[in-house]
Amino acid sequence: MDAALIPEGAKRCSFPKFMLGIAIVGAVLLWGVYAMLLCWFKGLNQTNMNDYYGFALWIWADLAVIAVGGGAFFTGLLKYIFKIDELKNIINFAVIIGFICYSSALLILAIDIGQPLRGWFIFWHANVHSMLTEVAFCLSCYFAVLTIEFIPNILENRQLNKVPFFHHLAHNMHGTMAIFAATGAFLSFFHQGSLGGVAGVLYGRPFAVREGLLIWPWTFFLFTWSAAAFGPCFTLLVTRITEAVTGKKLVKDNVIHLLAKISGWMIFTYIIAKIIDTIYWANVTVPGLGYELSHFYTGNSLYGYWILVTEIIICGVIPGLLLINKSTRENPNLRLLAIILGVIGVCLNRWVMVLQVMAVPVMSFDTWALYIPSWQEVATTILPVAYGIILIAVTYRYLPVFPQELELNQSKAQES
Amino acid sequence: MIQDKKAHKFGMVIDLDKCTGCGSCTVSCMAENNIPFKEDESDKKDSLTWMRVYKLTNGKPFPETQTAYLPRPCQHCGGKGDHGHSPCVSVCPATATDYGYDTGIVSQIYTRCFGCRYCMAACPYHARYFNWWDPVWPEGMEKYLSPNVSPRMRGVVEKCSFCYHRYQLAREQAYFDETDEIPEDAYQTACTTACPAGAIIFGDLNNPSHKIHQIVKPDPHPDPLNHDVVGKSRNPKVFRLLERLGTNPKVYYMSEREWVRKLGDSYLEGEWDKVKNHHGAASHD
Amino acid sequence: MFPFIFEWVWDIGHMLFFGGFWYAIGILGAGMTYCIAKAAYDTVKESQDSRH
Amino acid sequence: MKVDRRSFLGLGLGAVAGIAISPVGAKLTDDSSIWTQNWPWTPVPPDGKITYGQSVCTLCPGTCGISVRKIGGRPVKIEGQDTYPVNNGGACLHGIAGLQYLYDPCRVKTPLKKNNGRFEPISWEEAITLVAGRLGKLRKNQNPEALACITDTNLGSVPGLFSHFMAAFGSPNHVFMQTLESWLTQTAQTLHGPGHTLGFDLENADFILSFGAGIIEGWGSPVACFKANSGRRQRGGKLYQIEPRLSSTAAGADKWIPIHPGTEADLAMAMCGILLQENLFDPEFAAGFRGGLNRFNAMVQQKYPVEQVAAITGISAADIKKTAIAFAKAKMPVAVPGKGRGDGAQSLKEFAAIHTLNCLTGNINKKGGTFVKPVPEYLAFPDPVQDAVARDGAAKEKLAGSAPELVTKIHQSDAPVVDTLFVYNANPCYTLNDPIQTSAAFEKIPFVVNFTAFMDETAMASDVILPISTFLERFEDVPSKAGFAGLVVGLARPVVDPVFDTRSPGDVLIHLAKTLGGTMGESFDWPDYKTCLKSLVPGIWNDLYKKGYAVVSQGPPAGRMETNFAFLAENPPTIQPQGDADLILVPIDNMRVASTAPASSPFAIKTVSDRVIKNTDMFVEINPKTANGLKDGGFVTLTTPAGSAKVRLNFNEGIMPGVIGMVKGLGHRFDNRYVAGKGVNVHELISPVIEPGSGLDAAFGVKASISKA
Amino acid sequence: MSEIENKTEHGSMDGAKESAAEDPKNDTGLGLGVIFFILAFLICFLSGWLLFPKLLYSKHEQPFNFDHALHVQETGDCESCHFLREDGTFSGIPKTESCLDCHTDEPMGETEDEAIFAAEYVAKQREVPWYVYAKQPDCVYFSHAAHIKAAGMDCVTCHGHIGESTSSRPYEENRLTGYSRDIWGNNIWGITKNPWDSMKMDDCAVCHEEETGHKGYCFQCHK
Repeated sequence: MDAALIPEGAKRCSFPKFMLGIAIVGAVLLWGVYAMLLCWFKGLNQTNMNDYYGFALWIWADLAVIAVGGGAFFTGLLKYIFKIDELKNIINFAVIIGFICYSSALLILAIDIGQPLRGWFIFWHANVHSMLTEVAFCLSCYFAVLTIEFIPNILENRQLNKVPFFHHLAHNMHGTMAIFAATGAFLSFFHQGSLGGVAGVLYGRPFAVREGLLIWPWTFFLFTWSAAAFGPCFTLLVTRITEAVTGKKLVKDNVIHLLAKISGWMIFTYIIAKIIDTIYWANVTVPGLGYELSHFYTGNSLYGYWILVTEIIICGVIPGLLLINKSTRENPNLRLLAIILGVIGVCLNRWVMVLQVMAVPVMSFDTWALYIPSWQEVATTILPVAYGIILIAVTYRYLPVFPQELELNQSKAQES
Repeated sequence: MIQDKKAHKFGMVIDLDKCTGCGSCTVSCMAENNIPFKEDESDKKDSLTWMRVYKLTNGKPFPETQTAYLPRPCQHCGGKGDHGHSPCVSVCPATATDYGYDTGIVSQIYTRCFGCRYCMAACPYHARYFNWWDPVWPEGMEKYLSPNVSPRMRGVVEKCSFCYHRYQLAREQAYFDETDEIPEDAYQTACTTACPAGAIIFGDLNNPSHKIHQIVKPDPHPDPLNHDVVGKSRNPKVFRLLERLGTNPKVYYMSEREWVRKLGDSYLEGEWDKVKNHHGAASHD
Repeated sequence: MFPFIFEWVWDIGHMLFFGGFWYAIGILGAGMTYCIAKAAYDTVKESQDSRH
Repeated sequence: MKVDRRSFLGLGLGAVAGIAISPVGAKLTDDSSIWTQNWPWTPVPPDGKITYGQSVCTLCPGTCGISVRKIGGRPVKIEGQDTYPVNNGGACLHGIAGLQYLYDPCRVKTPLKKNNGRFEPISWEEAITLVAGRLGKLRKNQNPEALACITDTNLGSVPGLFSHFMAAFGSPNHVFMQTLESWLTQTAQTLHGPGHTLGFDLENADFILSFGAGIIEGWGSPVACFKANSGRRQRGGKLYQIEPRLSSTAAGADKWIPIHPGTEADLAMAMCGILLQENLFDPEFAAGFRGGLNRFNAMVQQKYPVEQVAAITGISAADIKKTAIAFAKAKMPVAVPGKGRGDGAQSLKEFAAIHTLNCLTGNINKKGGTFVKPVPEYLAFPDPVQDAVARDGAAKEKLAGSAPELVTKIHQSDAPVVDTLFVYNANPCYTLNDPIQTSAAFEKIPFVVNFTAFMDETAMASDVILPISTFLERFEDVPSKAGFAGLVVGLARPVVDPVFDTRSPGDVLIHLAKTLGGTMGESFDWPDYKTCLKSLVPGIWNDLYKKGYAVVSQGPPAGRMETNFAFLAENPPTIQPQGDADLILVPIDNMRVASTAPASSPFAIKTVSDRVIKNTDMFVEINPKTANGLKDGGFVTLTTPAGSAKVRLNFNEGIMPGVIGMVKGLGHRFDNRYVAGKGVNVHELISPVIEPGSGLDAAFGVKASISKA
Repeated sequence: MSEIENKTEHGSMDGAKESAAEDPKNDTGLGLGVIFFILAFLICFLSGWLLFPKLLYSKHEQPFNFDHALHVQETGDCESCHFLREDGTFSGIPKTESCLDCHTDEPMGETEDEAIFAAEYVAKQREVPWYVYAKQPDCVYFSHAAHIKAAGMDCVTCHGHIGESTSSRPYEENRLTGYSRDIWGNNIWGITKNPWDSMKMDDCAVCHEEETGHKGYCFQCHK
């Protein structure tokens, strides 16, 4: 039925089967959209946020998708600036994942603010001293970059590519992509960092506050670093899932191994920095303000030392080591374990830096603020996931996302 | 010149020994500033009260228990080094809140705020409140609303303004009388005038003739141990909340009771005994 | 965002921040303009070539 | 030429491009954001000229002067009146929230008549005719005493007009709610003879021995007490607070002495014994002791030995002695009775024993002491004109001495003892102990006429509601009361025209009397209430009208005072809490909750702690030691002989083990979603116990048990 | 060259061939498309600039005509009617009561407008619901005293020559925002020739910066 749109030579499931899948995920999407509309029309009272807990579940999701979406800029940086050419085989997919993550992030931000119609004030009346301003500017600019990076891939659709102008446009954009990628890397560095800065500059919140360099607290650099480190993990994870769902090998192992290795070293170096940061914070920053470390991890039913150990050791040091070591990296199961742990680790880090910050009491007579999200929040947080699945399904079906797909599957067909 | 020649620094000192926790300040504030109310206000984390009264306890068992009340308006922080970079002001992405260098008051534009709530996250005092709901009054009750304070719409953050509209009115009077002086009693916040126990004193910390200046005796020099902290009180009974974070609030508290003063900040074990009698004090003058 | 807006101040912070911003916007804008123009040129050229 | 896809594409692109380079996009983006700044459903208060109106708050017996800020004639804010001699600036939260009462959704907006259990609006003419018809029949049947009347107090011209009405009508059955003032009057009458009441010069006293009086929790005239308390700290005066719970007063006191609830009288008796034994009483003042001081002394030494009282009260004998001696040796000591706000259920024995301490020190009618002063008599009511029916009726025996006694009588008797009941400014179906029984008693009364501004529990149990104006809409003289040292009469004045179709209660009574005609009309020969008031206060009207208040007496009353020990020497029995459970439930007075009529405002309810009310659940305070494995915040069933309620526990180290504290003034059952339906009315768990000596309800608490719900 | 690019190169050849084959039909379609494009562009462009501003504002006539020039002539100045109160607040539009200080002749009705005033407002004891051209939104705090007394400004500086008008022009209100068109929108280009052409925050800021050296803090002009 839609055969004319499918990349030449590629095998895809039947159209009804495809539509059935889309419909199922679409239902989830609609549920999310309904919740989103509730939040827009009735206001944020639809959530369980409160004056103590002004940031909530979806802000965590926002930070997490941006972190894992960091694979796009980092892979782009490696491919176009550092000219690691093997990565061309995964760059399209990394860009699509990044596009999904960033468009979701912007959508979440649009839902999150109390006055969506005034959202543009953040640009118009910008306060350049606010980390959030930096986030908003760089985030939207970088989203533009991702769109630019995504366009050639769309134009490579069999039908679109027949239009000469589109064909030439795609070609020319490929040619200039290094400039866009460089700009994207520049923007990403700042917005990933400023997201870290968002928490780090809160000097009224001893749990979040960090010292730093010039106007940027250390979390600024840690966030950029961690996004670069764990972003590729997420790209690899989604690639693995896509391979599992489609039942095809889509990217050659050498590419996977290369990206995993780079990710591993990034994680490893990041986690050393994170450990130093944590030790300094726990032994110098916090006691200087009159708090003991135990203040932040005891006296409540959720946040214990476990979260610190899980984030840093289990989901930081372990995946780092697994990916650095050649034998474990090239073992598919251990590699999968490592990238899953890595993705959990970075998401957990974002959780800690947003939600635990809100939960910790600061005044001596305050109490822990724990928080259970409402269904509207859960639905709007799942919305991007459903949207991402649909977009991946559609792009995979109609666009030549994986350059090695034909080759890998032809040979497989020949072998069998 | 339209601007006042000398910068004010309006502040407040609250005598926690006089405070009875009666709630007059809270209600006076709500009535003065058109603060709405809902059917259920028992979720205190979702209840708009610019002036909130916290209950403190010394944590000891019966019959050694002691309690006190601590009213908490917006602290109108001067920020690190008292340069005006209050925790909330510096983070607002849309410049919807700023620091008035002429008054020391953290001011804001509700109609500019687009509700990102970053300022609420930044404020360790929970002094900022979000309008989760449309403000709705029972039919006819909106007739008592004051035109001097604009009712806020759903989706924006609000907080105590030190009754800035009263300052505006006092200034109008001064303009009319063609004088530069605003007498101490011409500008007082609604909570101050309401307090039946006389526990709240409001005035200009920069003006040595004002009562607050005489009680607080603010140290004009930075704390030698922490240069971010400016304006520490030289009165050993006076303290500020979370002083060590460097937020430099303009709301001071006063108590004879040591355990109350200790609750003003966090201290490591044994630290309090070293600092309790060491008050920014002796360092200068 | 623009110099005619209330909040704009000609200080180092604004110059760095918006300098970076307009620089990025400039590159993206110029890059895209180039690509589109070049694509249009190529298309026209190609169709002319094919006719000849 | 064929219109195809590309034509439409051209059309669309053209439209988009055309709009894009027109101002539409930018303008709409801007305008839509401005729209969010001016949402039509967010009110915009109109501006105008700022003026101030002065009045007196009548929400509680505190009688504070208030200043009402108006903008364009619209009242927008109530504040304390700086020059008013009771509060001298400052106001309590209830007064400041006064405008919420003006526009309360529960205001009765027009006269109402109950028809088959539902209220229908009627006109004022219909309402007056209806009530007059009923009353006319009573008089025609020579049965005027079947009209009874409950008012909050007996002070002031409006309760006075009700008394006047009752007298002219021919009924002796005008009874009052239990206020601090009524207990103080009873006490003064018992110890010093009729026509007296007590005032406390807390402003100057240097040692306040409070037997649970919530000096900073609404006792007496709250703002005056707050000020006195603040002043005390500056003067270096001492406050010893004796009560089972660390109230705010106790927390701010120099010493908190926890005591077993209900044993305050025993403690006071023991302290009297110590003072007498140690010869620490004032010999000069003792010259005026009558009625058996020796008998009293012998009785207390025998019945209230310190060791025994120490066991009863839970206070060590040493502490009792030390406190008594410190009290007696102070220069200006004052012992203050009246637990909590001092209203509701108290005990005459307790009041008398505590006041005897004052008498023994001799710090009576001196600066910084207790004032035994005449009951305010500034009103010059003419004698009512009575016909034969009225004379006969008025001479009949009074059914009851107080509102709770009347209600208990009605409840207990099968025959209808009261045919018609007037209720003014009181909510007995909520504030009396066992309000369910009170409502049942009201059901038995064929015709209840309620003069009220609000549709409260009692209004709902009434047959005709005559909506009255609030203190912001009408004139009324407001005498200071409730232990206030001097006598200041204030004038409540209309600061705004009545918001609804309401009238001044005085006007309604005059209208009603005139409709009844005959001697009733003659007794109420005033054109309106304002004229009536002016004629009742000839001496002070000018002050009232010009200044807004008149200071009738200030400083200590003159003259020697005799003290009669006859009542206490008999050692009247102490009322014991009913029931036989292990724990004892006591009501707590919380400043932020109004416990009588009218109910709290939405603002006041908003300030109530989430450890008192959460959602609609009521918390009770309990010492963790008493909890017996139950959890903080957990639900329990609280059971007393009067009933049971599902409540949540609030662990409080500041309450004596074995005691359960429940805040008074919640659990309203009328239709106001901001105020009512929250928590439990503690009175529903306590049954009234009429104290033989006073005729008042003395059930201060009740035995209770808790079990996991 | 990468595999992708190879492939796209290849693909483009197909495309070029196909489009060439459809040439004749394409041309008419494209021609019509261009015409439609131009047509739609012009309509939308012109309505955006000309029609849209008209649609955006609703016009209201004042309750009756008010002759400022005549009143100024009679009273001599603006302050007789628009004065500062003793407390420094600004009285704004006079209340009916103030009008009756001068309009004492009985019966009133020398002019048609006075007759309306007498019959509709004086007799019924109502205030005239004037539309205020210079009405600022509720969030704005404006001190006339600061500008008149402290800065010594006159009325004309901001309000223009309204005192010379003999008739009340219709009040125009933005349907979406409720703003008076005088606050912002008299010129869709945003060009202002006179101070009274626009009274948005930026307009205030220009003068404030010149006169006081600072644009001001939020609460200086907001409430």
